[in-house]
Amino acid sequence: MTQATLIDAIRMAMDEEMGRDPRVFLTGEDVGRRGGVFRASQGLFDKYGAERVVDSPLAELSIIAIGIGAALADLRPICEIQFADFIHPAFNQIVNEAAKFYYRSNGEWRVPLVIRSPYGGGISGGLYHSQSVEAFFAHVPGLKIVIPSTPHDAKGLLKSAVRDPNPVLFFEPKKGYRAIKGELSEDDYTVPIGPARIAREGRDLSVFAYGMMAHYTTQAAEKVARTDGIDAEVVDLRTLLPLDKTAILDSVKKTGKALIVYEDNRTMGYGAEVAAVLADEGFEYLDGPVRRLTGLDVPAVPFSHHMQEFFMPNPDTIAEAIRELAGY
Amino acid sequence: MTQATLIDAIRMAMDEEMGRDPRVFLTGEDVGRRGGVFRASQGLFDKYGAERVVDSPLAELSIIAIGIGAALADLRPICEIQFADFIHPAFNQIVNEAAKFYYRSNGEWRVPLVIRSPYGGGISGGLYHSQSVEAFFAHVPGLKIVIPSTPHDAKGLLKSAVRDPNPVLFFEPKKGYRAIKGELSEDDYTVPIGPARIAREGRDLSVFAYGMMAHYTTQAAEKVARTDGIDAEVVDLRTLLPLDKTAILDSVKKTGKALIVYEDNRTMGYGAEVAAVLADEGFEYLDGPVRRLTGLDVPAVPFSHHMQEFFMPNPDTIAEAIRELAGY
Amino acid sequence: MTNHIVERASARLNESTLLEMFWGMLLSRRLDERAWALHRQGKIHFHISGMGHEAAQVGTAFALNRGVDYIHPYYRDLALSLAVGITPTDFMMSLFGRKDEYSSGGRQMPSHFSSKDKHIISGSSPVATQVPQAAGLAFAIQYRQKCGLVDPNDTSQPRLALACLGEGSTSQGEWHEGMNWAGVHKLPFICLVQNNIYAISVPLESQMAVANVADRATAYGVAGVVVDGNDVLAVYDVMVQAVQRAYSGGGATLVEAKTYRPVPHSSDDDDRSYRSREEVAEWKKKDPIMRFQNSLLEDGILNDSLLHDYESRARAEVDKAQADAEAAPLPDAEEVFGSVYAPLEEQP
Amino acid sequence: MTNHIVERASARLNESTLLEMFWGMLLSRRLDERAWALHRQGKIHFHISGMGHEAAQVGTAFALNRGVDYIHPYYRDLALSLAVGITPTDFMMSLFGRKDEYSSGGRQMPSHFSSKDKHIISGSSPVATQVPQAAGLAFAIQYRQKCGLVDPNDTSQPRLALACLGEGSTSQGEWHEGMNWAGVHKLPFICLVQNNIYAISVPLESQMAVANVADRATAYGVAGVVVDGNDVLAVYDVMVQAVQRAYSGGGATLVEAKTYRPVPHSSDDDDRSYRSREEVAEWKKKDPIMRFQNSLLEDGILNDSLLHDYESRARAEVDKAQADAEAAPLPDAEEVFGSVYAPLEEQP
Ligand SMILES: Cc1ncc(C[n+]2csc(CCOP(=O)(O)OP(=O)(O)O)c2C)c(N)n1
Ligand SMILES: Cc1ncc(C[n+]2csc(CCOP(=O)(O)OP(=O)(O)O)c2C)c(N)n1
Ligand SMILES: [Mg+2]
Ligand SMILES: [Mg+2]
Repeated sequence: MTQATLIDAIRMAMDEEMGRDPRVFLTGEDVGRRGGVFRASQGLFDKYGAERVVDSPLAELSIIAIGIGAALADLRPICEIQFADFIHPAFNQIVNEAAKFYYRSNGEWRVPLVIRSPYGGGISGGLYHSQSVEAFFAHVPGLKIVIPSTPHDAKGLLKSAVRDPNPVLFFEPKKGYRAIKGELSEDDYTVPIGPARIAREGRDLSVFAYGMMAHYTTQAAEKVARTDGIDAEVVDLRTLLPLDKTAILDSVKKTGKALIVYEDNRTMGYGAEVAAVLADEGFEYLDGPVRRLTGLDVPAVPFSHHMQEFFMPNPDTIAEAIRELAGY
Repeated sequence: MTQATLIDAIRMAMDEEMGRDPRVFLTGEDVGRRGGVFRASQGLFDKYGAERVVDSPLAELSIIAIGIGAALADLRPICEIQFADFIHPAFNQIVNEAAKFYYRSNGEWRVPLVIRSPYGGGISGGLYHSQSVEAFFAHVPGLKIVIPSTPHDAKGLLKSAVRDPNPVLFFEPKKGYRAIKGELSEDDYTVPIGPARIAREGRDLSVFAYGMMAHYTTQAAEKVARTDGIDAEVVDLRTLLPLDKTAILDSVKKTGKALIVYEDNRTMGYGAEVAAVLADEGFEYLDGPVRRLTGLDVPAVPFSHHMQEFFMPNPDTIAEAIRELAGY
Repeated sequence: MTNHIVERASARLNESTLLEMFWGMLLSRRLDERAWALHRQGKIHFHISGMGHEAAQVGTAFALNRGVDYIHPYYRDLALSLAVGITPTDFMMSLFGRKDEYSSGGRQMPSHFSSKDKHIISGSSPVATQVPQAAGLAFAIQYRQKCGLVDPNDTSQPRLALACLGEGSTSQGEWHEGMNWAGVHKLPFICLVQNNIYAISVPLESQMAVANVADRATAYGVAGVVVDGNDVLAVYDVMVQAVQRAYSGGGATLVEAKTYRPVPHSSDDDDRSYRSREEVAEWKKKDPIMRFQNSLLEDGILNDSLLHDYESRARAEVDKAQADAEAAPLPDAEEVFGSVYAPLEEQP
Repeated sequence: MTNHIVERASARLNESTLLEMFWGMLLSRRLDERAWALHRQGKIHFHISGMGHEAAQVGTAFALNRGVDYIHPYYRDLALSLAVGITPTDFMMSLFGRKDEYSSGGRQMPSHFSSKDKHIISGSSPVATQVPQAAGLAFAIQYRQKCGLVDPNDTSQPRLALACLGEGSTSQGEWHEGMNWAGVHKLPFICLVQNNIYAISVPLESQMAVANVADRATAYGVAGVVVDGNDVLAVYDVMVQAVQRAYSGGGATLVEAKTYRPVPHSSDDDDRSYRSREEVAEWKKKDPIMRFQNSLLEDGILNDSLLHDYESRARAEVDKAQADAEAAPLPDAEEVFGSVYAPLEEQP
């Protein structure tokens, strides 16, 4: 057990899985000598060589398609998309291909593929280095989507992703790469894909979040506990697809109120589905409206400082939303 | 006023707009001599010539990108994507480019572009000729999304789309191309993008739908009115982005109950947003859970008959869902 | 572009192999004709045809290690798929969307060939997606060899990947990116473009500004070859070279087989709006099956009675396939739910 | 690939134009250097540089009808954008993300050039998206001419579209599809590839299996030219030909300017992990500004005192631009909401 950052955990997971299984390889732009633009694969090129840490041409759809082909041939590719904003050229390969192979072949052809990509705002990246893209893919049965918010989960979930026989999108809150720190075990453990994690138990209301927002929400919940005596339960969804409905419904059954926090723009963001599930299956538990605190409905996160900060929820605005709902 | 089909209305709208404005042109696969695989542009090649009805190479991203470039240069392109299932290669151009030009240039560069595409199941098209794709794009501020369900609306909305200074996705329920008939005026009228249409007034519950499902829902509502005395209000959303929140909230304020019908797969389908809006802003009006009747959460609509039929809602299953909710 | 056939590999084919090739083409054609007939009779919803493309496909199949090398076909590849082991009954089951249909359990439209067993990759409808995926399969082959996970000479292992598509589909970015990987990594990869000069209604000159698709090979640093796609032995010859190149670490080849589609694009199409009847009639004279048949007859390898036998056998196989498929049940509605996710235990 | 310069258009350039070109390169360089300095001082978040690329860009700009022809630049095109009319203050306002910043109101990262007035199209960060869009601009030019909406010789109207990108970005399907339209429709289009042999850390040979990007022109039936991108007049010469081709209906040209990036990819990069200091030093000797400066000095067009004036003027302009930008306010947070949709009245 050591203290480590989110990106350390991701690197350790890749390293361990490459060490464990010679079929695991990494490809993407600048993943080789450069070790990735965020240094997620630092050292792996030297350790495993150019055969297994492969600098791709600058072309995302083929990064994914090569991964799909290699996965069909029973390798275990980890494909890095440098920024989630650049995953869109590969949309067809992910949605029409990776997600549908197993179904379209009636269970014959599997695509054990991991797609890793940093996402989210707050790093002065402007419109094209700040996007959240999970909502698009959460609409696609056949994919799994994982977003970790702690080093422990990041490592364990990434290792599960590599071992999963299905295509897994693994989105990493880049603002947290170095900002989020926590305990990290060097053991060969996994964290299962699927179950949400109760980040903080509480009785007054439930807050659902993931990624950087799960981190912020936990901070906000601690704060309102101290300052306002509000006891918020924080549920870190961790896996977005498939959604852990039981965890959501159980929590709201207990608290009667739900707030969903995501930094993506509001309309049709992931929280829409969480809200829809609650409005249907959780209706009888609800003592108040299902609130969403979200990024703004503008095309993307602006570069300039004030606009960027205003776009995204933060611990203060989350605390405020908790107070408002608790007082409903 | 004549009786006409949905596809007649679409053809008439394009014809009129091309006649009105020499900047309007059509491009896409097989739109020229062939008149489109569904014959939406039949006759236009002969009438307006190869300059204005342009067979594109087989490459969707460039169909859209050429449209974007031409729109930036102040032409009025109508780009046809042969089947909505094939829009995914153009995802990057639509989401990162068309949707963001106006915002990213602080209002300098506009993209007055129309993207037309047939979508939806029920025509034995299997996994790749049956998809609904509106949910992906409904998450993208900067786009407008229109889905007509009557010939009158199809013509009026398509003409509005051509005249709109923003990129408009115009999705056409292909099962209804010839199956949906109605009054069609030869006047130069438009139907505004934005407002929903009350397809049937009712007091007992509200049903929200669009496209083929709006058509089916109206049938189902008439049926339950006769057989069960249930008075359902049917709201044809018509414009998905921006969503007509007022219409939704007003209807549920009156009826207290909401059912949302869409043929796309359930999770993160468009109805999730409608449900989320109701669960928040409409919470105090709700006398029952917000139900969704939807396509199934499988990767796409299967080819073989029974599976295809089972995938999609139809007037009977909609009637059943209305009864269930009315009885809540 | 290299197009020098130094020695004709086909000259070494024995009579029985030549007849096997002929049989493969004939069977595909008769099955294909039956599909059109079934559609006219309203018995099936949809057919998309490989007619006219049989030489390109059979010539290719016979140059491969069939059932072992990976192939990622497209919807016209009926003759190719039959040559690799799909049966007429399999195909008929697809046409009728039957339960337990071999490729997808009735989920996909017909002509979306797939068999894990025979190393035929499941195809989708969006064109050209198979090209970078097949480059990925070739990458995996090379990876295993480089990393010492497999012996490069083990003939029980796939040693190349083949992707097929039409000329129109090379306009897709997918094709460019797949070809580029094949070039950069010198992958054991073959891209077979079946150039029938139309993409549905769109003629070649509206599709690209080059005379030959194979001219595009230079852009990727791979070998490019144009071949008469109606001449099965000519196709076989260039494919043998391409296969050799792949097996020996020489990299990828782009093969362009020039051919024609004598029928509409699919059962949903009517080709009269975009091409003349004269053009179609002219091309039908170049029919690859008649051509091969005549040359086999001339060479005395085939004779009328043998031909008659083949025709009867083909009819019998097609009849039986149709009867079996018609008798088979449809999938239950609930089968729609199966196989969305592979279970965790089922680690491939 | 055609690379025959029959006559050197640059031979006809007068001294004042040559000096204007030099000034454009110098100003761009000094502004660029200041940006690096500001980043080191922690005053700005991000800089991505055009250093080393000035000759390719200024040689190009001077061959165009500047401010009229459409240009769709990429992030290295500082010298190009300045030559077309962006000011040092405009650029500084971007670096500082100021209110009323010219390109995007502070929404975009710096070096995302845009000006409707000057026919500079707003660029995004995803590489190569501008290529098929610029083909669309060229398509619109041709459309207006063909449909009689504009006089093809009206020099107040755009008569070609230029797209710029790096060599790595030609791996994208976007590039393929844009080039293909340009070829099929013989569009008045120029694609300038600034080949600096790296895409961030990825060297040319991991990017493509051809020696020259311009070798790819044949795949699209367009003209392809390789030029020394560090020689501003050589670039000008090939561009004049490309422009003539476009204006006269002769179709598109792919121009590859060979150059180098002497600095890291951006202020976020550290290039020591992927290239040697010797390699960088070697290339710096070929610096396009020093090269042009020496030749102008040799030819007596430039002299030390004039050079000194230019340097002072550049410093003054850069100082003033910085001061103005630093003094300007930041956008208000609420400006985040503006211009999501163009209002209906505002029909362009
Ligand atoms: C991405 C995509 N766009 C459009 C289609 C519709 N479509 C199916 S086949 C076809 C033409 C294909 O032409 P070509 O590649 O030349 O192959 P051919 O059918 O002539 O053998 C088109 C446009 C598709 N299947 N996929
Ligand atoms: C679609 C996309 N993928 C990845 C990136 C990240 N990225 C920015 S610049 C760059 C390298 C570009 O290389 P090249 O095209 O050679 O241009 P250069 O920067 O060398 O001038 C990369 C990978 C991006 N901007 N867009
Ligand atoms: Mg074809
Ligand atoms: Mg470069």
